[in-house]
Amino acid sequence: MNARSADTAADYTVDELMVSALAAHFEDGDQACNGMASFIPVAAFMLARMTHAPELIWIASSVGLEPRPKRIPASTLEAALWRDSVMYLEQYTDFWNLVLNGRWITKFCVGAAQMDCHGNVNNSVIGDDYHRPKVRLPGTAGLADLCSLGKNLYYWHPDHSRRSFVEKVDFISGAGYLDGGDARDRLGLGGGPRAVVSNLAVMDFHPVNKRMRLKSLHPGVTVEQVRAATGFELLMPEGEPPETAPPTRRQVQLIREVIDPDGMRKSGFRTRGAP
Amino acid sequence: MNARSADTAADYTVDELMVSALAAHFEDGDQACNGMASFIPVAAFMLARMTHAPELIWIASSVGLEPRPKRIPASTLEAALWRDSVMYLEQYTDFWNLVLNGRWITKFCVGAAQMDCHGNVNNSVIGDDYHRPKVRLPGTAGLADLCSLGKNLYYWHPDHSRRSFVEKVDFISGAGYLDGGDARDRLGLGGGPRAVVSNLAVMDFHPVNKRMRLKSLHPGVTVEQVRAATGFELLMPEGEPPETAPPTRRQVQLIREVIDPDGMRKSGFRTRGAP
Amino acid sequence: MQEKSSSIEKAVGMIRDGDVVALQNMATQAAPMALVREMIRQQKRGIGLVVLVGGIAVDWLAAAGVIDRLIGAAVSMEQFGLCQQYRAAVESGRVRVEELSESLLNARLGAGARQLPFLPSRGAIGTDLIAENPDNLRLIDDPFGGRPVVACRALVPDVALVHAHRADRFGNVQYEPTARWPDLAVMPFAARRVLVTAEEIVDSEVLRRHPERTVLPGFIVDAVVEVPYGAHPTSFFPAYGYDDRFHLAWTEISRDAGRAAAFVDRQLRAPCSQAEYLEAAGGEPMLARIRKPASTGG
Amino acid sequence: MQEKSSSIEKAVGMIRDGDVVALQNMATQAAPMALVREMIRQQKRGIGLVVLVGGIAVDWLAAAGVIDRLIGAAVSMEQFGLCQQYRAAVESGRVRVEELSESLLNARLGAGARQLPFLPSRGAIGTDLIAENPDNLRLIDDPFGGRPVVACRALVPDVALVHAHRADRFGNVQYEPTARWPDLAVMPFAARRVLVTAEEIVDSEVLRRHPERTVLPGFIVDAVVEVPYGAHPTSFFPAYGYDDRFHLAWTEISRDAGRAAAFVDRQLRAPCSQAEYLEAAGGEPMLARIRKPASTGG
Repeated sequence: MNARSADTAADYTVDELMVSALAAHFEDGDQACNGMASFIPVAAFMLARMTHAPELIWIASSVGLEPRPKRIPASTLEAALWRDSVMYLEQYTDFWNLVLNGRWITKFCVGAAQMDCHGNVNNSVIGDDYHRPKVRLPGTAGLADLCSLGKNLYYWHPDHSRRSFVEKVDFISGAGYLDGGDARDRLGLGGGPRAVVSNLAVMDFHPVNKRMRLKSLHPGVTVEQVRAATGFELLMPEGEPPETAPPTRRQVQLIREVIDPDGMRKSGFRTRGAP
Repeated sequence: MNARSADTAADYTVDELMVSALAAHFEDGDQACNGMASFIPVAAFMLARMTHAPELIWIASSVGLEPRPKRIPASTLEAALWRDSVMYLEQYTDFWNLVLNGRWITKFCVGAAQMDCHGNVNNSVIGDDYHRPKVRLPGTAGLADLCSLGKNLYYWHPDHSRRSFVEKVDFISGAGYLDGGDARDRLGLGGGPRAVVSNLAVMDFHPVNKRMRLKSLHPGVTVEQVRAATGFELLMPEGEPPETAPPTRRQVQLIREVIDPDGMRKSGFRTRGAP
Repeated sequence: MQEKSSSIEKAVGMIRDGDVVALQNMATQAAPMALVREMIRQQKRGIGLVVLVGGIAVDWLAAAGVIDRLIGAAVSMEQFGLCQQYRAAVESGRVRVEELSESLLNARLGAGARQLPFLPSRGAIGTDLIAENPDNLRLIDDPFGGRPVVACRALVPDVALVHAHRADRFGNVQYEPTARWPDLAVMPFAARRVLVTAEEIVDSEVLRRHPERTVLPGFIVDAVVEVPYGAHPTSFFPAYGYDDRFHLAWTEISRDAGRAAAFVDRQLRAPCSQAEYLEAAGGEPMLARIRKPASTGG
Repeated sequence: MQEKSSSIEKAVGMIRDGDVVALQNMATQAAPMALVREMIRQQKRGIGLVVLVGGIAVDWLAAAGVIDRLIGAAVSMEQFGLCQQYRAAVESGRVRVEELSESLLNARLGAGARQLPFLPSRGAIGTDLIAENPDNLRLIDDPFGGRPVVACRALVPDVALVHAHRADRFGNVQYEPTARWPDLAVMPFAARRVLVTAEEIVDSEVLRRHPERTVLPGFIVDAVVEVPYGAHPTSFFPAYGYDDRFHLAWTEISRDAGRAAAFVDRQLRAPCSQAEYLEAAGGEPMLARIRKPASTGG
């Protein structure tokens, strides 16, 4: 299948491709919220709301309902992002009532330093000794909660490499499919990781064994490149891997001129060129 | 002991006597709050704040901190009572954080339809069949909580009679000393009923067996009258029962002219005459 | 944002016979009475009512035969006394009561809101409330060796009824600075459906001026209806106080089942609109009386 | 009401070496930095820090050797990256971390606030956080036969540190309408002592104009100190945004232990007052920059 069409953008960057690929997962009636350092998710939500999902509900920084930010500011956890909100959600009681309840905010777009073949994630420590780690990462924050509360998780990663995509994470700070198969169901956990959008490809998980599987290749990327950048054996789809749908002219124009003219979305990416 | 003195009020009514007797239990630094239909407790708090306990903290209707009501309104659960507050306490989280924590609001002045010889109280049902009661009372509201959360309880009762002071309550909707002795301690419950101020006398509880005990007789009331109005054998103090200290001229003046000029405190009393 | 504005008939039409309905109400305050009257007009039956401290609404629902069970901490009209029709219904066995203390009810609803199987409390230990209610209350040990707690089983009402000061047509609901009782904070988050009446429906721009006063996000609200004086005869600070004369009249009438039934037909069922109801309840002179600052704490 | 106004020295003097100190902070937002600096000036030692999402405050406390353990959900300066001095302290074993997810930390503090032995959550089930922390987290069965929950043991900090927009001298504390993170709601209610800095100390009459904005009653507060820009270099909406240049300078300096130590001495220990500190941090030009609407979401 070839996703290119008449209105495919002539030029776009990998961050813009990832934004459009993530936006496609959010629909009218969904509720979305973002945490800190989440330029790509915020751009995806804003893009979805301006295109196919005008009824996508957004709680900026998990604080401001239906905000009207002028553009993406230097932080995604700041007042400039929740400007003109209809509601400030009190966090301790109201916001956590919604997050702990499986009925609300059912999709999250999140990042993780390390992810393994079953979608378990690690933002805690690199190394074997938890109390003398090689690298102390920021910590799980709310991710450990989201991963166990029946939410659908859409991961983004700007730097697909063997350091970040590993056979087994050093520490599970967010539950994926654990050891795979029905391990997650046996703990009574609904939801789970649904897709992973990296700078090279889009991945999902095998319905039965729950191992990560290539879903589509970004334009110009080869299976070999992805395999080489992945620290475990990535499952392949039936037949020829399709190409990730590139952003349209209108999407790229909205991202560059309206949503993120300051290019905040590019932070965290090594390469800024087109794939 | 005779509590009369030079500034004892020449004329006062039993409600005014009860207000001054209850006020004496609340001191600087205590936090007090009131619920509905609590004219006597509210009058006692206001009197204490105007006389011996200016630093008694009051949360009107459990809502308004340090309010400035003009006078006692027709309801003690109304905006007129929490007028000019420094803070409105949000109830679900903030107020209940304070109530559930044994460090705060350690004294409550409350009423109950039925009370037994060990200070257990009943606001739920009269009769043996809980689901086909003779009388359905309002219900425990927050009383069942206060009685088990280490609070000190000061009960007031405008109609001391065998119907209201019974050997055993039909239903325990607030824990007193249960079967007496160390029954309460065995459940790990601190606090408990400290005093009972009725229209005839002031009672406390025996330190060891925890049975209700006469502490002082209101002026003009005899031991026989109290015994006759009590449905169980009331313990007697050592020697001659003292007389309840009557209100002072100043107290009566404050109650009548400043605190409760509309006489709301008299509702619920059968007799309005002096004792 | 999705359109949530509705009519009172359509909104209450979402309530099915037998539903568990959580009602905002603190004695003589803040009850969504227009929704209560519409439940009576639509002759709902077998309703289980959840209420923190119920007032005249409970008495009317009992008199009209709408409810057959109640889960709550108290039922009282404060200075207007006990609810006589509710009393008669309970004493005759027509209404079954699950009595909970406030902390236990808050815990049951809080667990429902958070989809937790239970929340603990230390309240009510030693009372008969716990022995009387083994299905929903259990004394359990602390896994860390501390004091035991009362595990309060999650309660998920089918519907929550709320009255508020203003809302937009998308169901975003705002409450003015005044007392905020626990039911407002937890019932709408615990219930499967949320029906709201508001003193006024306004443009979202009005809500954006005070986002900190918005208490419910539109996406958890199923229907919103504009009903001025929608809490009458209960108070709704700072807009108006309770209607003392109406309460007094009812306390008199409610002592007699026949007169109570006639009142329900004449005053609650017959009026076809809020305007007709208010007119029958005393009209503008009555409204002017309950708006007086003396009634609203101003 | 009792007098609670104090000096920053006296207030922080209430903190003893070894105390567990709960710190208000959300990444680059709302940290009581003047209290943090005073802890460094007074050379507190062996402090256990409780923080939801800690930022530059954690890095400074680690660089100054004040903390030897941390209980929290994350430590990050968001776009300014990881806290390097904190990282080095953890990786060398000088600071021990009890990592909790946000819902588990909220539950531990919530249980502390309510004197409950534990509160349950369904968050973090399946992660290594639970196996790693048997003293404070246990998977327990639902007594009603539902799904198991994580029992989160009560956490009672010795001290909670809060920064607010205004307070009166009796310790009644007000917060302007803006984001209200969970730490503000629960830490002061859970802790044994509460120390507050406020942008301004005002007459109680000012608080009475907006009683709904008062978030802490004076009787739970032990000390209140007026400290303008008391959250610098973190943001304090709507008053001011975070100081990006100051954060950037620190991210550069903090890569080197020696330069970090010199910075702590020069910028944090040496200044004898908030005015001196602000002057050394850029003075009025810097303050004008962080007050800009662009920085505060205006």
